[in-house]
Amino acid sequence: MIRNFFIIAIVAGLAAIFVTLFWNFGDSTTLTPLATHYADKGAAEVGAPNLVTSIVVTYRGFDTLGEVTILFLVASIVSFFLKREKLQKDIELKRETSEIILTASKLLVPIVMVLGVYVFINGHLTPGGGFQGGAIIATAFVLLLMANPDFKINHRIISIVESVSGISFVLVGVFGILLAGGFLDNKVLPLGTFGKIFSAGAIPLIYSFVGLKVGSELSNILSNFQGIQKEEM
Amino acid sequence: MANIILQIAGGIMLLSIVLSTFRFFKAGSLVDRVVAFDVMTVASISLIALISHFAGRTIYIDVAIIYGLLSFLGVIIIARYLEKSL
Amino acid sequence: MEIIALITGFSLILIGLYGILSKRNIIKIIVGFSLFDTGLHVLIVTVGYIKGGTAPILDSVVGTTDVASKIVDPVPQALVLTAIVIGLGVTALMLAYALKMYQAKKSLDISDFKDMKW
Amino acid sequence: MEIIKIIGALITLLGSVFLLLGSIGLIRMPDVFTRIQTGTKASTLGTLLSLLGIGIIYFDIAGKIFLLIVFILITNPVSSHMLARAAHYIGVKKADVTVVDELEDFENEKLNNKTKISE
Amino acid sequence: MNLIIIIVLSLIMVVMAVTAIIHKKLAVAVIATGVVSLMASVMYLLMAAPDVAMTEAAIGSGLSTIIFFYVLNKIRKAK
Amino acid sequence: MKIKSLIISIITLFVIWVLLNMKLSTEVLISGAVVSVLVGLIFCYTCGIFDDLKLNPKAIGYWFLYIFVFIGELVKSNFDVARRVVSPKLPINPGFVEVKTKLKSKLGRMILTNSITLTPGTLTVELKDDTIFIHWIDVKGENMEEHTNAIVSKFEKYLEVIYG
Repeated sequence: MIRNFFIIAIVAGLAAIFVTLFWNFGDSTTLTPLATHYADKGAAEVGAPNLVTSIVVTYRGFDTLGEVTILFLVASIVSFFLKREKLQKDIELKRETSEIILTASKLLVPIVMVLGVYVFINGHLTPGGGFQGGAIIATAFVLLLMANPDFKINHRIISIVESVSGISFVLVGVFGILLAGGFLDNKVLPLGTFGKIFSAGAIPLIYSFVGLKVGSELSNILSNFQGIQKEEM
Repeated sequence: MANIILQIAGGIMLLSIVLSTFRFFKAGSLVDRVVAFDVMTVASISLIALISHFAGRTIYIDVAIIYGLLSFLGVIIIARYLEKSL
Repeated sequence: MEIIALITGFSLILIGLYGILSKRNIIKIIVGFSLFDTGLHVLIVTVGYIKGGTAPILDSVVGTTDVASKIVDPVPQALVLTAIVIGLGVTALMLAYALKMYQAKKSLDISDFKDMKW
Repeated sequence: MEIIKIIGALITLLGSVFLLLGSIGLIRMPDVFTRIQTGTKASTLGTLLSLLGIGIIYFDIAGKIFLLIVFILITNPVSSHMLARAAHYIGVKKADVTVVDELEDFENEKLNNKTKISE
Repeated sequence: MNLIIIIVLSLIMVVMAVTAIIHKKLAVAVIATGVVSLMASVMYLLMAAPDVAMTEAAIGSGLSTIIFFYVLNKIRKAK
Repeated sequence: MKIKSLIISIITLFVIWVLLNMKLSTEVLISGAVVSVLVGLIFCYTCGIFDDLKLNPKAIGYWFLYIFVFIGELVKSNFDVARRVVSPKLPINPGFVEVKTKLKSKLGRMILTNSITLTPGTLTVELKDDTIFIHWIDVKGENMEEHTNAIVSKFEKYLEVIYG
C-alpha cells in the first residue's frame, strides 16, 4: 500500500515538473549561437555536407571515442557474464530449418553487407554513418543465425577486426595532433571537392573504422547471447 | 492537384495503420499480433516515402531502404521463437 | 507539432518510470527502461526542432549559402545518435544480469533478491 | 510535367487503397492463415504501387526505388512463409470452414515413423 | 498533413507503451516495444532527423528484438 | 561452377552499389569494385547460389516473359482477393493442399515459392524436397494433379527454362 503511494507520488512529482517545463516551452525559431556557427562555417571548415556527421566525427570527436569505449566495455562485460561454464551436448530435437530461409539468407547476407558499407562510407553525404552501418552489419549476422541456429561466429576474426579498427581509429586521431589542428582533426587528408565520396578529409576513413568496430562489438554481444542457449541452466 | 491526391493517400495509409492496431489489441494468439506488426511495418515504409515527398527531401528514401531490407527480420525472429528453435 | 511530440516524450517517460517502479518482473523492468529511453530520445530531438526547418544535410535543396535560416539544430541529433547505440548496449548488459540472476535463484521476481537489502 | 505528377499521385492513391483493403481483410478474416493471406499480400502490392508512384514523381531517385521494390519482393514472402510455418507447427486454431488439411496428415505420418524408429 | 500524421503516431505510441507495461505475457510486451520503436522512427523523420530515424530503424527492428527473445527463450526452456 | 557463381554475385553487388549511389563518377566505380569484390570473396565464396542459372539468350528472354506473367498474376489475384474481402458474405473456402514441383535448383525453388506466396490466395506453408504444401483460400479440384495444374504450372514452365 505504502509502496504504491510512493510510486504514484514520484510519478506525479515528475509529471508536475514536466508540466512546468511544458508551460515555459516556447517555439524556437532561430538556432543557438553554437549551432549557427556549425551551420555557417561547418561546410567550409570540415567539408562534409551532412552536418550531423561533421559534429559527431570532428567537432565532438571525443564523445565518439568515449562511446566506442563504452560499447567495448559492454561487450567485454557481457562476454564475461555469459561465459560458458559447462558445454552441454545438444540432445533436444530442433525443427529443421526451412529451405526457403536458407536460400534467402545466402542471397541476402552479401546484399545487407554492401548496404552497411554504403551507409558508413557515404556517412558524410547521406543520412547514416558508422553507428548505423555497424548496426546493419550486425544485423547480417542475425540473418545468418536465423538460417542456421548452430552457426558459430568466429571469435578470433571478430576480435582481430575489432582491435585493428580501434587502434587505427585512435592512430588517425593522433595523426590529427601531429599534422593538423588537434585530436581527430579530419584535415590530415586533403578536403577535396565538396559532395564527392572521397572528400571531407579523413571522415570516410574514420567512419569506416567506427563502423567496423561497432559492427564487431554488436556481433560479439549477439554471439554471447546465442552461445548460452545450448548450456544447461 | 497532385499534392491533394497524395494527402488523401497519406490519410488512407494512416487509416490502415490504425486498423491493424485494432487487430493487435483484439488478437486471439501471438501470431495475430505479429501479423498486425508486419502490416504496420509495410504500411510505414510507404508512409516514409510520402513524408519524403511532403518534406521535399528525396534523401529520406535511404531510411525506407533500411526499413525494407531489415524489418522482416523481426517477424522471422518471432517465428523462430514460436517454433522453439531459436 | 512540437507540442504533440513533447507530450508524447513526456508520457513515454512517465509510463516507463511507472513500469520500472511498480512491476516486479525483471524483464518488465527492462522493458520499462527501454520505453523511458525512447521517450527521452523523442524529447531531445524535439527540443532541437525549428519551425519549418529541414534536415541538416546540405544538398541541392538547401544549398551552401544562408544555411542557418533553413535547417534544424544538428547538435541534439548528434547526441541522440550516440545515445541510441549506448541504449542498446545497456539493455544487453541488463539482460545479461537478468539471466545470471535467474540462474542463481530460478526466479525473475525482484522481491526474491533480498540478500543485500538493509 | 504536371500530368506526370498527377499520374504518379494516382498510382500512389491506388496503392494506399490496397493497403486499406489489406488491413480490412486483417480485421474481417476468421483465422490466422487467411489473415496472413489478405493482410500481408495485399499490403505488399499496396506498398509497391505507392513506391512506384513516388518514383514516377521524382525520377532522379528511380534507381533507389527500384532496389527497394526488389528488396520488398524478396523479403516479404519469406517472412510470411516463416510465420505461417510456425503457426501451423504450434497448432494455431484453424477456422471452421477449412475444408482440407493435407499437411497435418503429412506431419502426423512423419511423427509416427520417427517414434517407430526410436522404438 | 504532418500534424495529422504526428497525432495518430503519438496516440499509437502511448497506447502501445501502456500495453507493454500492463500486459501479462512478456512476448507481447516485447512486440509492443518494437511497435513503439517503429513509430518513433517515423516520428524522427517528421522532426527532420533522418540520421536518428535510420539508427532507430536499424537497431529497433532487429538487434533489440533478438536479444530480448534470446533471453525469453532461455527462461522458457528452463521452466 | 564455383567461379561462375562468384562472378555473378560480384556483378550483382556492383550493380546494387551503383544503383544505391545513383551516379556514375569514377570514384563511385572504383569504390564499388573494391567493396563488391571484398564482400563477394568473403561471403559468397562457397555459397554457390547462382550455380544453376542459365545465361543463354532463350533464358534471358524467358526472364522478361516471366516478369510479365508474374505481374499479371499479381494484379489479377489481388483484385480477386479484394473482391472477397469487401463482399459481405465473405466467400472463402480455405484448405491446405499438396502440390509437386519439377524444379531442382534451390534458387529456382525459392523464386517459385515466393511467387506463389506473393500472388494472394495462395500461401506456401512448407517446402520439403519436391513437395510444396500450400494454404489456398478457395480450394478447387479434388486431387494433387488438379491442384498442381492450377497453382504451380503457370510459373513453372518459365522457371524450368531459366534454371533447368
